[in-house]
Amino acid sequence: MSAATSTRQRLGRRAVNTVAGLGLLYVFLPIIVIVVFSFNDPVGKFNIEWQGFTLKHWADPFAEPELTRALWVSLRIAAVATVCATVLGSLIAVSLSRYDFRGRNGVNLFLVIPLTAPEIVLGSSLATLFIDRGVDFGYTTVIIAHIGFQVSFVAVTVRARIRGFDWTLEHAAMDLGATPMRAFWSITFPLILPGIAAAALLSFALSIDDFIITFFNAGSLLTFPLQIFGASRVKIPPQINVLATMLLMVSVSLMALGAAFGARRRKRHGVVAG
Amino acid sequence: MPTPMNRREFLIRSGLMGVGAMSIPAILSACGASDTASDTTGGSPGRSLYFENWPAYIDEETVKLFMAATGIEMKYTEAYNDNNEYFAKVQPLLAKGDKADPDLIAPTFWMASRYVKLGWAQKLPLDKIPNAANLRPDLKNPAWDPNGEFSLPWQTGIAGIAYNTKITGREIKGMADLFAPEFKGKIGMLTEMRDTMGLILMGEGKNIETISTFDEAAVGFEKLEKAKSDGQIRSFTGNDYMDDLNAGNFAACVAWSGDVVQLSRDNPDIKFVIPEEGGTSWYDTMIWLTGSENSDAVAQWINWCYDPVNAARITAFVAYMSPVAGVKDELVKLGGDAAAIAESPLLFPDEATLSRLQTWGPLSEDEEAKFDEAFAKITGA
Amino acid sequence: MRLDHATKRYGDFTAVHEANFGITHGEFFSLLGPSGCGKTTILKMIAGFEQPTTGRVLIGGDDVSAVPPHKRNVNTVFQQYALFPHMSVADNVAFGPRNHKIPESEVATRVAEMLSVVRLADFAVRRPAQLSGGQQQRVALARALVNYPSALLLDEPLAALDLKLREAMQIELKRIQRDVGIAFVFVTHDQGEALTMSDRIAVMSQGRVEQIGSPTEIYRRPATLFVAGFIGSANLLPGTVASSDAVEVRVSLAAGATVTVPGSQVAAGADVSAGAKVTVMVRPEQFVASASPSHGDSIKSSVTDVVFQGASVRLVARTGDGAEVAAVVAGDADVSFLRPGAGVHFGWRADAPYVLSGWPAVAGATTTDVDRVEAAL
Amino acid sequence: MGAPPAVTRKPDAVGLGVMTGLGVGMVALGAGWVSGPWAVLVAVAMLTVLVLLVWAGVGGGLEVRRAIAPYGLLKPGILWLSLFFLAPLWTMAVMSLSSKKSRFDFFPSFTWDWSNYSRALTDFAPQFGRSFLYAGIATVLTICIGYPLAYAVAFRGGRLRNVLMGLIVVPFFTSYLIRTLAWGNLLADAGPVVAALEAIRLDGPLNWLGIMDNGRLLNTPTAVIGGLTYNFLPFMVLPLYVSLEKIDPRLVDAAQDLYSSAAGAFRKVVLPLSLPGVFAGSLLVFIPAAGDFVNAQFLGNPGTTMIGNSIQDQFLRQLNYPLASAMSFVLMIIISVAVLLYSRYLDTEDLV
Repeated sequence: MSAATSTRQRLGRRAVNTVAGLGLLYVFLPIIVIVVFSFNDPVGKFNIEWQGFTLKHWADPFAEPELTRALWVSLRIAAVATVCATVLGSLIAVSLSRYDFRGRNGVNLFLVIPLTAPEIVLGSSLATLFIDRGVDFGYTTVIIAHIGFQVSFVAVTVRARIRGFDWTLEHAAMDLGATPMRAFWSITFPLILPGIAAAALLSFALSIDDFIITFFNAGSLLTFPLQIFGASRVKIPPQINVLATMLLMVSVSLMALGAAFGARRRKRHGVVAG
Repeated sequence: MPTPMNRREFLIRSGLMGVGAMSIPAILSACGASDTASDTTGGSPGRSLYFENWPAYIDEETVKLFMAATGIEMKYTEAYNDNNEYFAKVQPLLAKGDKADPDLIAPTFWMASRYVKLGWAQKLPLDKIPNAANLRPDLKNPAWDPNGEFSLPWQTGIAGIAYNTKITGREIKGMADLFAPEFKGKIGMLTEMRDTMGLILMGEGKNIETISTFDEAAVGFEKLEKAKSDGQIRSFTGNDYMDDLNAGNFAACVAWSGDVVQLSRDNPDIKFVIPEEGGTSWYDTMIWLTGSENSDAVAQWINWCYDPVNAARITAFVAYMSPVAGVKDELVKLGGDAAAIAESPLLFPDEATLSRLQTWGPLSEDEEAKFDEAFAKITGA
Repeated sequence: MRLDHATKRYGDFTAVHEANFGITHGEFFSLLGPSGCGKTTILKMIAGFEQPTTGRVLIGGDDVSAVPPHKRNVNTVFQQYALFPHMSVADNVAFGPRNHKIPESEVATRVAEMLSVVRLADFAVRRPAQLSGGQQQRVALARALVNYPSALLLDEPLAALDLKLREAMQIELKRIQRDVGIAFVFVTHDQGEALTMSDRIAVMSQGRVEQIGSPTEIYRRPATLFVAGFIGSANLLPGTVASSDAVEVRVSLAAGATVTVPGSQVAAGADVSAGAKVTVMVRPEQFVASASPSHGDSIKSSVTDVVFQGASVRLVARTGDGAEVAAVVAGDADVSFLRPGAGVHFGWRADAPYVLSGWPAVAGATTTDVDRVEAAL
Repeated sequence: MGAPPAVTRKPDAVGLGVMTGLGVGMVALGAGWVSGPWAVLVAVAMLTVLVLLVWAGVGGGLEVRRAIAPYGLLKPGILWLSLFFLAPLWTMAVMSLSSKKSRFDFFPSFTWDWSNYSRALTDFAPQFGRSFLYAGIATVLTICIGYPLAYAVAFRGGRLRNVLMGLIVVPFFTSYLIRTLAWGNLLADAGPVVAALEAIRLDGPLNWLGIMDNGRLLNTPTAVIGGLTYNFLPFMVLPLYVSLEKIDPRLVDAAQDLYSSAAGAFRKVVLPLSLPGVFAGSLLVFIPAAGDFVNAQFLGNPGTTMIGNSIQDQFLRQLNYPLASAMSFVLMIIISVAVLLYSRYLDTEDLV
């Protein structure tokens, strides 16, 4: 290789890295703002201009009762919806990846359509149904709406994760005297669990953060994003930044935990089923 | 390859799923109603109260003092952000004849008149509200509630122009300044149609108290449309104009008096002015929604708020005009900042100022629809 | 254990057609055939993963056709072993006994015992991924055998191993089978493996069992052209029966010679009436090569290739009708006259040729690896 | 043994039929095709079918049970989607052809009122246009930003790949609205971005290019597109990373060994192999971006409203359900057609 090309290559490599570094900065810019302003000591209603450093919002992150209540609402909705959607979605994923049956492609398509419909369409159509059927908006409708978009998401994610799962393991278990139930719970389930857990975590995050679909189906119920939306028109307490930063830290540690667990698992099992 | 299941397992699986699936519609229709209701305050009727109000529209003390004084369990939330949006939230329930979550809400007068017209408001238990007599005489018996039995105002205010002297570098006097080319892209308008259009129309020399058809107002809409397409207007906002004003994104905007009084306490650069051409006056008013049975609590609450002492405490915080007579004296008694407020011409305008204010007259359903539609088209939504 | 006219159909496709045979206790029985011939389906019917569409599966005289796998007293060693990756070796082996609710103390004894049988006592706490292929294979064996099954089903268990290991494991498997004394049903597409280990072999093709017999039987007296070609290497020379009687059959070969075959060397049921299309099979090691026509029958051809293989020399030649034939001669024989292009005459002992019905798709030598077949016999 | 046999079994047809039937029944109940006693009848019929299915599963042999099993697992999820995805679409279609008797008629009646569609397509043509334009530009921008990111992580990340990928994704675990609001703060007239651009004297050229408007960024199309780009970036980076990570780096070596330049190796080897990721990412960015209204609301001006703002306004403020439904429907149809055309290039399984 000539010196010229190697220099050019090095330059090219550096260019890619620089662009990627700038990309990373871009990704983090607003996050830095959010975190920094959680330490701001604003005068008056708005947490926009930097006024001075304080830890007081961190000392009392739940000082805004409406915000805290909305966060609880969101957490509860996300928990219930995620559990339901994970069960429904995982069953679909298992069925799709384990069996070959008539209509499989149809089901695949059916699963993808909700993912390719814009949220506003999902939200408004579901709201139309509820209004048309005279169902009152509230917890139930929001949970139903969330399960709706989560099911497809979980099914597709889990299906991707268990693609290539060795279903002979279940045969082996039954061959060794395990009932189909036991074969599933003692062999298949622990092995596909990481995939399911990852999908569940992601769909939990989707649910907590969902705004558009929830906006149409919440009625007077206020979830965390809806509360923020309301607050954005009046006053944004620094606690929003604190809670957002806390959510961020929780998800980061969950991810780190997941990564560490995954690494240990890979080391111990070699074969990764999930 | 497929794996067989045993019979028991098959039974359990199919059965559960079948039953589960079948019962969804039942659950769907059954729990909808009960579930939202569970979110409201419990307790026996009459001893609990749910008031949904605009944000930052009360001091924190009043609700606590009220609960302590009466033993009524009160839920006070601030999710009333926008008249139209809130109407959309409760209408599916009220249109069906069901009860909405709150007992009391505080819509702006024109929206309150819609609730009354639709039959979604109950007559207030005025016999149990002796303090109703403290209502400012100029607010008594509005055209849409001639007997004053459906509504008692919460606060009243003025829509005018707020500006940030740091950006404008000069004083703003009237509506013409909002359309000045030097502020291109730095002007805010309110999504509240009556305030934005009211000021513009008054700027065009119209009397909004007498406007009853869209055609009479068309000139104002043209003016707004032109300003929008010229890029003069930066955005249409709700209460969040304060945010933009404070941050310097707006040089000037249509604004509500109380907000600006509050805001200028923290940021002296922010000023409020009633345009030379005149400003609009408006009021938000408490109405009691149908289906609510807490008549006692509603009466006690309104009575509490119409006590000048309590009203003065609220005024000291929100800085709007109180509908309650005698508040000025109570403010003076409170001393300090409150006493200073008592001197503010925005809270206690003199006759000359009052004469420059106009309030929108009633619009028929069809005409109102035309106004709303034209306005929505301009705001771009 | 018996398959009683068991047929398995998937839609229009018949995977197994009327399988009808028994396997006796303590026997090493192989199902041999190319992939897709239905041998694995037979194994699955015995294990219980598939149900025969018609016919029955009998174990110990009972009809178990509809009994699910976890209630059958047979165990399987899967192709890729199917070891549970999240369990230790010991837990893998203990999985079966635990399912049968055997007391934990006895499970421990049994597992230890079985691990020592497969010489993996030191690896009990490891995970399958930490073992080599051969070790994994032995875990799979132990995991199946620890249940004391009445028969062990092995689905191509050696396919994943490299050649050296495979040969070692063949011996190991045979040893274990002798030790435990139960029937092994062994599925393979590798004829060398089948010939090495089996007591009996069922050769299958396209869902049908072509022949069942001992390794020598199916090598020496294949029932069909398929078996002849599939097992070992053979020179399949198409011809027409010139005449036949009780003593011998005379066949005129397409390659241009007439062969006399003793009546005892005719496949059972083959049509040898005059004019019938038949194939004469001669194994490469049965050819005797010489520079000039010897006494007795022989075919003339010209040498195309001479491959020295140490113990033997492999000779490839082309006959007059263009068919390629192969011969194997001893490595120390004088082969100096065999130069590519030289003429050569292949003769044989009178009882060597063997007559089968029909004509092969391709005349001449089948391309199976000769040495391994020889070693097996 | 791993791969399912490529043959179909007869009882499949029964399972498929039963499931389709139940799904249709669900939609019927949900969308209100049937009501009153008929609804009860449909429910009873569905229940009967389920009982029969269970009975067949118990009575039938291994084969029947096995053929039914996959549908058994699918049933709950599919029924859920039938009820809460298909039925709403149907209701919305009906609503979009309904009309209101008066302004406050909250239960519009079905009248084949196509005027909703003509209004949606004429009055809101600019919003539709902007939605697709902004979403399109945002998609291209996410590729421009996301590709180098995913590439750097996949090929230069080494053992830190997962950590780096986590770093890229983590910011998106904070609330969508808060992130968008934070962009509002960053882009404000007196904010750091404008100040920085002015400091390096880029504001002039950017004004000239129309990227900045009179020295402003906030409340311009640039801010809206920037917000869309930012918020949907992970949907581009993840599929891109997945497809790039699968590429064996030795292929690049091989290409260079065969006299390709580094750029040539990228263009002829890496790029084509990563195209499925680009396709999948484009869909995942374009679709939600086209329907979004948050960015236009927080970062835009009255001239940058997108169709999502209009639908939301008509539905939640003007209470014009028929018009809002017609607009939603048009949006969905346009996007579905686009997706169908686009999906010729990729397998549905590649989507996530």
